[in-house]
Amino acid sequence: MDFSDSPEEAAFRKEARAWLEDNVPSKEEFKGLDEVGQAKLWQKRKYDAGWACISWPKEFGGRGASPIENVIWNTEEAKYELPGAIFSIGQGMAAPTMMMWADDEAKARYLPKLASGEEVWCQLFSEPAGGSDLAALRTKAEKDGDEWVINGQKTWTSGAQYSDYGILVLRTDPSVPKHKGLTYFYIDMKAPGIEIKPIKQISGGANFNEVYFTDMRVSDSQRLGGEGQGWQVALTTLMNERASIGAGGGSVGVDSVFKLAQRVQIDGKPATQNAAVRARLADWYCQESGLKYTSWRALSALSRGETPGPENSIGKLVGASKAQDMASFAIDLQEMAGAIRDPKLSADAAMYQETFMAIPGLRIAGGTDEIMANIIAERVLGLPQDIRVDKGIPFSEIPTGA
Amino acid sequence: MDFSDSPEEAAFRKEARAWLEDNVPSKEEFKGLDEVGQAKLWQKRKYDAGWACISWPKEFGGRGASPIENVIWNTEEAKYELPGAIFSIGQGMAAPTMMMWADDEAKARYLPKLASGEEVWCQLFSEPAGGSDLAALRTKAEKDGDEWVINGQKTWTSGAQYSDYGILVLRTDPSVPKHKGLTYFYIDMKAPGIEIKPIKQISGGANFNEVYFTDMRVSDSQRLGGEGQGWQVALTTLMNERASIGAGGGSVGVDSVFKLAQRVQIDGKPATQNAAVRARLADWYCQESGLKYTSWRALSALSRGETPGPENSIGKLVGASKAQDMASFAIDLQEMAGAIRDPKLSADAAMYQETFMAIPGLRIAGGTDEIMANIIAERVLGLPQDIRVDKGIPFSEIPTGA
Amino acid sequence: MLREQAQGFLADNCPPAVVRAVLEGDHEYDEGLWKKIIEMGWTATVIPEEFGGLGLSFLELSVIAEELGRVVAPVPFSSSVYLATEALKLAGSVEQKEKWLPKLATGEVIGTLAMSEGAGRPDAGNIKCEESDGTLTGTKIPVPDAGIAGLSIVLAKSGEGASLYLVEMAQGSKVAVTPVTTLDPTRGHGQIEFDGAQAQLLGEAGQGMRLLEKLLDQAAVLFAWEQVGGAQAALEQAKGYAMERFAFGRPIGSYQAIKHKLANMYVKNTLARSNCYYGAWALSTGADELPLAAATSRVSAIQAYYFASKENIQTHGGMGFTWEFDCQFYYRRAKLLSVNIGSEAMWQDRLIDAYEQNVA
Amino acid sequence: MLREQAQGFLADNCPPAVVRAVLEGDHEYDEGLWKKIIEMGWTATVIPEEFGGLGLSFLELSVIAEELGRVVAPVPFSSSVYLATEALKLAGSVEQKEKWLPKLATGEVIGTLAMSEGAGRPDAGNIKCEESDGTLTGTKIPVPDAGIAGLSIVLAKSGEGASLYLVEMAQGSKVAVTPVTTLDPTRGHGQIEFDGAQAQLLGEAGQGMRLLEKLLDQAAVLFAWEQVGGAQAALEQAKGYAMERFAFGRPIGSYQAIKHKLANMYVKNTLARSNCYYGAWALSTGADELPLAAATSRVSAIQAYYFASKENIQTHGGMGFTWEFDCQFYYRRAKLLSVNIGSEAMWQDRLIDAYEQNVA
Repeated sequence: MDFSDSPEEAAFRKEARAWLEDNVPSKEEFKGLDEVGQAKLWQKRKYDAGWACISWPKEFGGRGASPIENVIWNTEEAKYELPGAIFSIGQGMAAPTMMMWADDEAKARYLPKLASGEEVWCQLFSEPAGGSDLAALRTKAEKDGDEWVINGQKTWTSGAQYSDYGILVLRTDPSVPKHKGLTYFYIDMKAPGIEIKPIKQISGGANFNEVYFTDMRVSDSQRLGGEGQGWQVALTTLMNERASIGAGGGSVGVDSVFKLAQRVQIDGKPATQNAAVRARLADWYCQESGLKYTSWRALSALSRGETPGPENSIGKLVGASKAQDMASFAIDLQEMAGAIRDPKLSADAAMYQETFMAIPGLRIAGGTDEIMANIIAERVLGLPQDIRVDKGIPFSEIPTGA
Repeated sequence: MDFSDSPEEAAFRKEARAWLEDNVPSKEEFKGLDEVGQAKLWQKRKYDAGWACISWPKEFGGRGASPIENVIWNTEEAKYELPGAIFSIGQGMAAPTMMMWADDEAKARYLPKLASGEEVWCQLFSEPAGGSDLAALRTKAEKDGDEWVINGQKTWTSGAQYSDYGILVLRTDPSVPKHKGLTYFYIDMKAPGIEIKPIKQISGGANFNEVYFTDMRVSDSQRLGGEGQGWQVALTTLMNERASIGAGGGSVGVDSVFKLAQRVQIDGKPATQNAAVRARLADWYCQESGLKYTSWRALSALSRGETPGPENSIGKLVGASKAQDMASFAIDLQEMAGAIRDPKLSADAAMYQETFMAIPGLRIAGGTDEIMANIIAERVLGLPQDIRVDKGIPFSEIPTGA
Repeated sequence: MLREQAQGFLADNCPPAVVRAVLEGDHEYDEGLWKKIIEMGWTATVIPEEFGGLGLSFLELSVIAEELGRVVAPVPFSSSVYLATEALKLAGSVEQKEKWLPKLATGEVIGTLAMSEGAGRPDAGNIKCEESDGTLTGTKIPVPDAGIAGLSIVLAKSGEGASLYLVEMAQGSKVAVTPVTTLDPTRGHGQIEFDGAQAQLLGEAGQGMRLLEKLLDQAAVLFAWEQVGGAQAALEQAKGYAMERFAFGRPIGSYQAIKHKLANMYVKNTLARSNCYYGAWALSTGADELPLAAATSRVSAIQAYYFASKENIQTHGGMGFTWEFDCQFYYRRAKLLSVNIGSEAMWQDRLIDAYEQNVA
Repeated sequence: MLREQAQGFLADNCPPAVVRAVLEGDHEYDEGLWKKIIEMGWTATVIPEEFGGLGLSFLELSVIAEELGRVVAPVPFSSSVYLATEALKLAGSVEQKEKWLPKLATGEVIGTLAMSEGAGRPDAGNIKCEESDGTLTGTKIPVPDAGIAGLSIVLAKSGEGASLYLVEMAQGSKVAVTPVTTLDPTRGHGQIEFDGAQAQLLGEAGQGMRLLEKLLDQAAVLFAWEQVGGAQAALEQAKGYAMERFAFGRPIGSYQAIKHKLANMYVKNTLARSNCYYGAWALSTGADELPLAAATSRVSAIQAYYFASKENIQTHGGMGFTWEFDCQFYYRRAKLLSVNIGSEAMWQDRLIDAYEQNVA
């Protein structure tokens, strides 16, 4: 593995850098637009110049760039503060699923608009009774001629309120074992029969929604994969989810906490001189560095044509807990004042307090720590699956505790 | 809960202290005796004066002392370096089992000699294929008239080589489910048909043995409990085992490591001034203190007539890992010299290195960390048992991987 | 007896809805609950009878603290009882005690301790709040219950070094309070600006840090009991959910990952509780071991509550971080209590200081 | 290519029986294996061709280090190659290099570094070993491979401060070696007493600590690779046992307690390995980031190996701590390597030093 650019990579980086320098929107261009508007403006600009979703094939609006080029681009783009999170589910999860399972007509219709940001997608998998047991979903679709009729409730849907389309898995046959009675669809989120309610989190934010379906109708042509093949299709989406969620934890990391520790005193000296503080920071630095180079290694593997494995689960498993502990530690460094959550009064605009309140979600969304550890144990190490009491039992007969 | 002696307790403490002062054997008295000889000398002296197994009823050689008095006695006796570990299994595990399950004749015959130290007992439960799954034992006993014929192998038997008697569980019916085909006996360890081989540990010591049975005969009168009731009897023994093994870790604790840190320098100052060292020591102190007062609380409960619960598992679960980490930490404090295991060259006579090599055994013997956590989860918190694939299946049909 | 009484009282008067109302509303505490607590005599627990109190011991107060912690009570109990009242008992002159203790006992006045001046540990070398000629000038932030307190005990410096001062809050523009948002809105906090406020010396001049240390040692035990109570409640909530919630056809509490997580909570809680018993004994008997016992209680209680509160959310999965679930109460309170009288790191350091003293 | 070759070679020449023979015997290393390693040219890997070496890079040496670590090889490779050889390359005069490097390359001489003088971190302020007029007096303990080394690089003080010295070991009573028992008898250690031994300055006088730091930065990456190799082997052993061993009618590897334990091992090993890749890159390119990359590799590798080696034993249950099982190899070696060029705590401190330098 080489940690410096090859001549071709350096040339690509230069090109990307130059384009960004000339094209990143100014504050004035963004003025008056909400988060969605800002994101769409920037995405369209990238699309028009061939810098959107650069690893996608050109026919779908991409650039056919290599994985390494993709990382170089992402690194360079990340040097600016730019909107774009609203596209991550559509481009990161829905698009790969469509590429693998949709027919050519659907691909031609939807993928370019996903790349250009003109259409935003969301994902509707989780349900109240599901949790880690995703396949235990109950929202049902019943066939009625060339259409399906959907009834039930999804939850934890990010961006449902501003999305144009959504991907979802539904129970089409409760009489067969859990994983076998599911079918996968994409739907128009603006169609009748859908009601969206925001879920307020303990951080005070509401990034997720509950989505209720009442006799909502969807054409059979919007089915991805065969009837009863929904779980298989969903796995395509999920493998991409874990790669795209990543470590999280925002800006709380060794860089920020180290700088905070320089400003805070212990025994009359900067906290960075305190051996206990140093030891903690050193351990976290090892984790950050290890995660960074692990993702580079996964990338090298990718560029050698290997498929990235569930090794990516490491990022989420380690990163979320680390961010929680670091936020807690940064709060402690401030002593009593660490409790203050007012951005005007608290260090770094209350970033540590905000992270502390938001992070419990990151240890859960997209698979809990416990599920991640299971994935590593089973799929990487090849250890046996947990004993399954629901195996082979018709879905309708599985114990639920309810 | 009160942490000071009541007047009665103070009087008892004074009496115990005075007796110890007058009767603890001098080095010269011990001279020329091996560990077993020394232990027997001291035990007999206590017994003759009414200070052996003081919480036992007087009829069995005890003193009928209260739990609090027992702790006071143990605390006072522990102030001297005295032998006695060879009796802990007999007095701590075999005796309570005999008290509950043996007939009066057997109690009268065996308990006083257990108290006086004239007879040493061992426990033979574990088997090579068993491990945490104790009830999976295979050593069999077949009935032949008024006798049973034993064939098979036990392992991890402490003190088999110097024991007079042993308690053991045997499979008397492999055609019924695992826990139901067991029967409990006590045997004469000097009888024919027994072969004892020491097991060398990674520490270099050999505290355990393998014990082989070849057509060994035992009278049916030495059965404790009914045929097939062996598991129930074994539970009596095991509940007492967990209480008697305790935390372990010998002398490696905050006291010793703090003193070591005073003698070792970091950046030209005693390591006790290093904030990272202080933080680690503080955490361990909290654990030590917490364990100490938890056992006092269990004791208070005992003195109020309540049965001590599996809360004692905490001691072993926390204590063994803590001792391992502290030994490792103390080695690190010495830097390169920490690797030296020569008692003449290494700090505190290589106590940290010896503990480091011995401690992996303590995290396993008497129930692994994982089993202790299960016990707490199931018996204290009431969480469901692990899914059991061997439940209700005849023992001979349970998968073994072999 | 007292415990059952306290539990019954709080079950009736401080159900989760009361906590939630303060969390979601504009009030800094639940006034109704506070009034009833006063009626129960809890604020008077350890005030001597001669000053209008009940003259009970810290053992009784520990029981109350644990129960208040268990229900995450939104009241200024710790500020008024563990800190302001004790500061007066510790260092007040007879006049000062006669004037204030009866009012604190009856709850006529809420007291608090104004110590922090922003990020970091306050000490004689870095505090800026200054007394001169009986008046005080400077800013304290954050101060728990600043907006509802009638009396504050203030750490400030003067010619003789750091000292404690008694300051009546009702002094017009000389004592200005601004509310401050914290991680735990169920407990009010504020910033106090003293601008030439009348201040009376409490205890000997220049002895502020010594008094504060003594005061915090005492308070550490009582805070630790609140933390242990909260940690226990978080464990119970997690356990309840783990038994009810099914995944893959069986309760999630039957998976070892969850079982061992809850077993770990239980272990940490039990060790912390045992340390707290010892702390309460040392506190109630005035034993020399108090500094060590207090730091031990405090460090282990901080660790236990942080662990229990975050892993309770984790056990709940997605539900755990929704606003409508109560898991957040423990998570917020755990963090607030962990910094409110000095962080884990500060108390680890104090623990070893005390240990060194005991060894020497 | 190199990796497959190394694995094949070590599978043939360093099976567990070879390690066990040294553990249980009187030898300080396996001489047969060592000779074959020399024949493979491994000792010559990073020695320039002009001095009889192969002139390969640290990337190749990293691969060899990992594979030697994986099989817990009982040979003086680290002392002679990472330390003595590199010290000469770093600070030796042309004459010194010409004299010693070819001998180290061909294995004619085993080299070592004599740094420690007993408990604690050696530094300019506390070392007692002293040079004066070209002779050295003092005691070094423990010194890896002291009993088999022909050459030692010694940290000692003189009028100009701490310096490094080259000392030939064959000097009769002037250089006396006594064997020292350590936690890991598969690697020989000794005490060296220098009594007026001939010593030659290596590098500039008074620059001993600076040189040593540079040398240890380099060695840290290679030690870390050995540790990662060992940690990986421990994980594989644990996994193999967890699949084979049944409890309660199913493999113990199907219990979450064991699954998650092994997943944690995998996570720690993977992060350490990734850091080591970066460390190897920094080492091979002479990048400015070497101090930071080295400390990061070292700290994470120490933690990964300690965890993997102790939890491998734990996974094995009773078998794990018997002498006849090989789990002990990793446990012993993990601890030895964790202190041999400075402890986790020392490297955490160096990591933050380096981080501060990079930030500044």
